[in-house]
Parts: sequence; structure tokens; C-alpha cells
Amino acid sequence: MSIINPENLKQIKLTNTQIAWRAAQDIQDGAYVNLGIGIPELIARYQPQGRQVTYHTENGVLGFGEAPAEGREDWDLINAGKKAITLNNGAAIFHHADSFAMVRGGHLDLAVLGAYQVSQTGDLANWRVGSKGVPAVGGAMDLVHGAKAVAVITDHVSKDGKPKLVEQCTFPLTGVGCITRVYTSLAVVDIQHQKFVLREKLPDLSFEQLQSLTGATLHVENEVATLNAPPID
Amino acid sequence: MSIINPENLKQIKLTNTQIAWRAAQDIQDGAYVNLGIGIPELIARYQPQGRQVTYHTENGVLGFGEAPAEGREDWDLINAGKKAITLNNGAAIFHHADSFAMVRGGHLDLAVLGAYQVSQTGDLANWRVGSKGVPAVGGAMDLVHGAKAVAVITDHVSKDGKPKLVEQCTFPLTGVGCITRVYTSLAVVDIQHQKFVLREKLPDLSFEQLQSLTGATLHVENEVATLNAPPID
Amino acid sequence: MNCTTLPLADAVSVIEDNSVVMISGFGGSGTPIELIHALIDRFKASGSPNNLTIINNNAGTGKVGIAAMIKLGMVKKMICSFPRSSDAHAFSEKYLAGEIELELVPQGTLAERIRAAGAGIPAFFTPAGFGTELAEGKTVQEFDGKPCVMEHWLKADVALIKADIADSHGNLTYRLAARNFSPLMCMAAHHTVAQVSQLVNPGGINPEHVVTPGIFVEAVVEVPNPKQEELLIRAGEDYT
Amino acid sequence: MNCTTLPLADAVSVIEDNSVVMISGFGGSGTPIELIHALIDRFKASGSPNNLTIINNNAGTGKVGIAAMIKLGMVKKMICSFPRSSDAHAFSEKYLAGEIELELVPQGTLAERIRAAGAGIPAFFTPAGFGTELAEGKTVQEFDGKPCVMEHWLKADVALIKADIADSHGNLTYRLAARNFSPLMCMAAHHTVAQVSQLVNPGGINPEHVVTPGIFVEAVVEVPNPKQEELLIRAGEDYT
Repeated sequence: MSIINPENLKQIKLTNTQIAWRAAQDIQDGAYVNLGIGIPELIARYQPQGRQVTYHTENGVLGFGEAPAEGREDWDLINAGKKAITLNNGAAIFHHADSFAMVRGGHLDLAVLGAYQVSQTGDLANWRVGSKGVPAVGGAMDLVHGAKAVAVITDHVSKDGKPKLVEQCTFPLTGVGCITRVYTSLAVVDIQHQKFVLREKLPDLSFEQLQSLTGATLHVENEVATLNAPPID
Repeated sequence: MSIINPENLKQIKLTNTQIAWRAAQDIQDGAYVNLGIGIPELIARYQPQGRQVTYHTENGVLGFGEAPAEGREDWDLINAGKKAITLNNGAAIFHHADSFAMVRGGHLDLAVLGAYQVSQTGDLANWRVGSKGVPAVGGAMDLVHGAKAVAVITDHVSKDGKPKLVEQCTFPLTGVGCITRVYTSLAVVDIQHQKFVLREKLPDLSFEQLQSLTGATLHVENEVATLNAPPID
Repeated sequence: MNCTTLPLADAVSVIEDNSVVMISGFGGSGTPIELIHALIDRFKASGSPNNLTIINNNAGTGKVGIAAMIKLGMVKKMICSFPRSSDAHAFSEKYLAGEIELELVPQGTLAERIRAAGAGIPAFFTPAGFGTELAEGKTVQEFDGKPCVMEHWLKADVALIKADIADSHGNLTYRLAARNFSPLMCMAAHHTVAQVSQLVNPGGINPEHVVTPGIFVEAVVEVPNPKQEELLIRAGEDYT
Repeated sequence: MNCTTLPLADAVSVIEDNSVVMISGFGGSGTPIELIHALIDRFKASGSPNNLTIINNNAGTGKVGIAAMIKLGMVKKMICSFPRSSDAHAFSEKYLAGEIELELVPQGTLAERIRAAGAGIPAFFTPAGFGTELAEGKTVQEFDGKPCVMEHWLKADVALIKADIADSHGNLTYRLAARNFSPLMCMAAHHTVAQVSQLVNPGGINPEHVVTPGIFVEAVVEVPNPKQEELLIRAGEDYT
């Protein structure tokens, strides 16, 4: 049968760190990149050797490095997630309007964000799940229309098993037609001409199984490669 | 007779430096001021003792001082008229968009410009006299809509004896309804409620004579003070 | 030049009931905690200022700073991009009880609207927010085939900001990423009050290193060794 | 990071016929004379690039720099605020003969349009120019009772700019008032080439003192002891 049960899925799917690792492999040497708060931030840890990537944070730093040792934090030097950071040599500091000039003026090569839902037309919903609670948007609506490429990194299905790749988003939108690539726990999917195009999938999952976990038609062009990620912690 | 002949006029009228002196008396302590290229620049020379005035130049300097001695010019440090300047203590340097944010954002207390014509509704024409020649506008169109007050300093009549204070400008406009005070070689005139209101006039000139040299009705509210300026070179 | 040097209490006395107040900072970085607490002192003593509209990226955390202002009932409305945080109870409780208004603005649009106010740009177009509920009711126009939303400038009566070094003309520098919204808010407010760690004479700051020219600053308060809001929150301090 | 260090001739090889090129400077202050003359060398040797649209505050003076480009016939159109000067014969002659186009823009609108291009703002409103012939045909809208003109962003294929110090990531500082349009042009051009007096290693510029972050710069050319255009003009030099 082509339907995979949740227990099996849990065993074969990539962890968040493995998805982050996979996304990191595609970031080019010399790129300027903004990583969203949370899972996307993990990508920086898996930057391939020999590539220099400059990370941007909304609150006005380009070229920040790793977190300082505990107890060595300078709370005037934080990232958009309000975590303490350090500066690499060649870093630059600027105010918020200049920071978003970089974002909105098309100067970043890549932004990677989390998602509640992504539609086959590239719409993203990632800022609230309904009309309850306290809404908060941050820089997501700016990033999705600014960076040269905007990718999403996400579990393939929600915690309650619902597809996150859908025909149309039902949650409030963050942006319209802005996402070009999705890295999930099961697959790598491009969005082209308003269609999901499958590029890679886990070897232990059939196309039919993957389709059954996806809320819109998965198209195939040429070959579908094998999605592999090394075991990480 | 109330018409004054050109020869007499020449003898009694204020020189450009005297008009500049008169305008300088009205600049308040602590003011931020932009002086247009040419005659308005002379105003800085006659700043009354004990007042601190900060001068702004469009090309990105606040707090510049006098010209350097000849031979000591640094041509990376010039004003909007491309003349070499020096920096006072407490000066600041910034790029052109920040410079015009100061201008257009209403942060300057005063801008003083030259004029071909000023209308009784506060329109200014000061950038070209017709459709011939090479047009050039510079920062004048920005200054007239930005500074908290915009004054004009000018001869009362043109070189060929025509009034420069008029009902309606015939030369191409720099700005609409933007001028609030005019310092001329014969008078100080405010523009209020779309009317010229005479504040000061030279003692050797009758109201009728002044009106005959003005292209629109001069109104009087309360008293007209005597316009006096010390002899300057 | 027309910038004055004042004690904390005098510096915040310009804020009236119903004022619109910009407060600098992103998290604890750049938050003028001493100015905010001086304002709270005044409110505790006099009941004023109240019904404030506060513009900040967030809506306060813990029980100090903006969170304390909200908890004490000084704030009628927040204009911000990210009012949610792990410890933003003060805002959450008031908001869910319908006791505080919220204008939610994308972070880049918030920064640009503040700059626009300072630069005399009444409105501008941006693709950010197009097609989302935050753009509902706004004018949309296409440029180069891309639909954009018209956004308006965002002004304030007063800005309370934190800087590092000031000279007596009001020229300012900032420490590290504490710069964030401060230079923009200085431009956009009718009256800007800067708390600074160090006050120097004119000439004490290299003109090329000035980040905020003094023309944008009306008052400076010297607060040596200012507190870091993040540390106050972590220590569980309560200023309500 | 993806910024490269090149000789002058290579740096200007990216400019093609019909390109839109921003050139920094206000008078001789900030004019990248070595980059301009390298471009002229290429034109003299190959006849290319030609039909250029040049964006600068002025339109060249004397017989060097932009004036020489105009005189040699490299320029199809100038976009500037002040093409008139005591010694702007190159432009005046071509203009009065109908051999060069002119888009005249108020100086603040010019700066803001360039910044808008860099910041992803396709259009904005300003009162500057309202009611004048420079606003003819433009959209007008009132804000707070003040009529404003809609202005569009101004982009370029290439920017040639002059800075003072660069690190190998392309972070830049500027000398005195030579800053003027450079930081804006770096943001607004698809490809920015900076000539700098000194190139240092990453870490050689204090991150708080960076004026143009390297993300806005594609190529850096080290030109120690650059020439000052003002002095060339006063000396009557002729590069045509």
C-alpha cells in the first residue's frame, strides 16, 4: 500500500538539523543570507567547508559569527531572535532602514524561513494560524519580497499529520507567489510556473507515499534525486 | 512726484551685503540654516555676536565654518557652491539622502534663497528665466518645501527696472506658496494670507514710491518700521 | 545647536497625555531603560502621562520598560512588528482582554515609515504585505508588474532613544547593534530625547563618525553605565 | 564577500554600450576620476562604451571626467540636477545643439530616487517640484493638505564611485564631504565599482564606522593618491 503510517514516517523522516544540513549544501560561496528565527538558524552550523557566507540580521548587522561563550554575552550585540552574537572580521553595523534596504532592495542572495503552509503558487503562510492569540509578523513580510531567492525549511506535514504543501493556503498569508524552493523532512521541492516540482525525495519513500502526504500535485521533470543527509546528533 | 528715477534709486538702495546684513539680524540663536549660492551666502558674514548658528550645505555637511586660507583648500570639503569650506567643532558629515532628509523633513529653521520673481501668494521663480539656455535647478525646489521658513533676499527690481515682487510670476516656478518673507534692497516684506505686507522700508523712500516699484499691492498692518543697515564696504 | 542637557525627570516632562512616543531598541539592545523608568516614576507620582501610543519593534518583555508601562495602564495603543515573545505577558493580557490597541506593521515597513516621516516623504510604495491582511484597505499599485502597497509616514510627538556618545550639539554615536531604530526615530519625532553614556564637547566626535547629526536631537541626558534591559528581565526585576 | 579586487581597466569593462551609469561626486569632491578616465581610455581604443546615460549631480566641468566623456561623444543622456556651471562648455554645447538629452531632477529628489532604487521602493511622494515644469505629467496626490508629486526609483546598470578605505569584503568609508551621492549609488546600481585610496584586510575598518556595507559593492580598485578633479580643472588639463 502507498499510504505510510505515522510511526514509520517518524522513523524515516529527516530531523530539523538534517533538513538544515540539506539546505546549507545549496548556499553558494560568497552569498549574503538571512536565516529566519528558529530552525532556519541551524543552517549556519552546516555551512560546507571552504565557502564563505555572510549572514545578515534584521536589526542591523552584516557578517555576524557564532554565539559567544555563556557569560560572555554583550546584549547590545544580538540577532533578530534576540540571541547574543559575535562579529566576524569585516562585519558592518547599520540602522534598521538601511538593514531593510538590503532586504527589500534585492541585495540578499537568499532568505530561508519556516512555514505553516506553502502553496503550489509560492504563497507562504508563516505568521499566524488563525485570528486568535497575539499576532506578530517581524520581518517575514519584507524578506519574502526582497531576497533574490526565498526558500522554506519545514516538516513535510504538520504535527497533526496535515500536509503543509498545499494547493492554497488556508492560514493568513505572509506573501504571495514568493517562495521558490521548499526543503522538507521528506523531500526537496521547487515551485515553478505555479506547480510543485519534486527534485529529491527520501530513498525509503515511494513517490505515491510522498504524494499522499502532500496537499497538491507533485510534478516530476527529468529525474528525482535521492535526498540524503548524514546522521546528526 | 512719487516716481523715483533710476539714478536716485541707485543711490539710496541697499547693497547686496547690506541686504544680507539685514537678513542676518533675524536669524535666531541656535538656528539651523541653509544659505543659497551667491548673495544669500553673504549672510553668514553678518551673524550677530553671541548667536550660534549652524549652517547646512546640501552636499552633506552640518556645522561648516569659514573658507580656508588660499592654498589651504581641501577640495573634498566644499559647500553647495563648490567653494572650499572648513569644519567647526561639532560638525557632522552625511550622505546626500540624509542631507535632503534634513531639508525635506522640516528640520531646518530657515532657508534663504535668491529670486527672479516672488509672487504675493508666495510663489518663487529663481531657476530659469525662460526656455532658452541650459536649465539647472539644484536643491532649490527641495529647500522651498522643506525648511520651516523660507526667505528671499533680492534687489527690489530687476536690472532693467522691472518689479521682482509681482502678482503672479511669469518666469518658470521653483515652488508654489512657499515664501514667507522677502528682504529687498528697499524693504522687508512678509507674505501673509496671499498678500504682501510691508514691514520695513528705507527712510528716504515714500510708500508711494515703493509701491510704484512693486508689481502687486503692498499692504500695511500696524506700523511700517524704518529699514536701516550700516554702511558696509 | 539648540540641544539642551537635562536631568532624566526634566527630559521626560515634555510627554503629555495622549502623546505618540517612539521608543528605541530591539530586545534589550538600544532600549533607553532609564528614560522609560523616569517616565514611569512620573506616572506613579501624578497619573500622567497616560493614553500613550507607543512605537517600538516589540511590545515589552518581563516587568520593566515598555512592559511595565503597559501593565501600569499608561499605554492606549502599540504600533510594532512583533508584540509576541516568550515573556510578553503584560501586552498579551491587555490585548486578549481588549484593553490595548495594536497596529501591527511589517518590520521593514515600520522602519521605512519612520524614516519617511523624518525625510518628508508622506507616502511610499512597497511590495511588503501585499495580499496579506496587513494590507487590507490600502491603496495598491503595480510597478514593473509587481503589486505594491502604499504606506504612509509615521510621526511621533516625542522620541526617547538610547545612544552611546553625544556632544553638546546633540551629535550621536551608538554602540554595536544598539543602533537599530534610534537614528530613524530621532528624525521622525517632533522632540527627541537621547540618553547617552557619555557627553563630550563639540569636536569630541569625528564628524565622519557621527551617526545622528544634532539637528535631529532636542535634548540629551547623560546616564553613565546605563542598565541593560535584557539583564533586568533575566534578573526578574519588576518596575510596576 | 563576493566583492573582487581588480585593475582599473578590468573594473570598467562591465560597462556596455547603452548602459545607465551612476557616477559619484559633487563638484570635484568624490569624483572617481581614475575610473572615468579608464573608461575614456577604453572608448578611445575601441569606440565603446557609447550611448551612455550618466547619472550625476552635475554634467561635467572643464575637459576632464564627465565633461571629457560628453565632449568625446560617449554620452547620450544626462540625468542631473545642475548641468550649468561657469565652465560646463562640453555639456552646454551638445545640449544647445540638441545632441544630448537632459533629465533635470531636483537635487533632493535625485538623491531620494537613487536611495529608493537601492531600498526597493518603486515610488514615493514629495512636495518638491509640485506646480513646476519639472512635475508636468506626474501623478499628484494631497497628503495633510499638501499636494505632492509621485517620483519613481532611479536604477543603474553600473555605479562608478570613489571611496577612501575599503576592506576586501567591499565595506567602505569616505573622506569628508566626498561621501555625498556615493553610498546611495552603491545601493542603486546592479554592479558597483569603487575606487579606493587604501585597501585593508577584513577587520581593518571598525564595523561601527562602515558607511557602505560590502553587500552593495561588487568590485574594488585600489588607487593610492587619487587625483582631485577640481585641481585638474584648475590646471586646465584636457583628457579628450
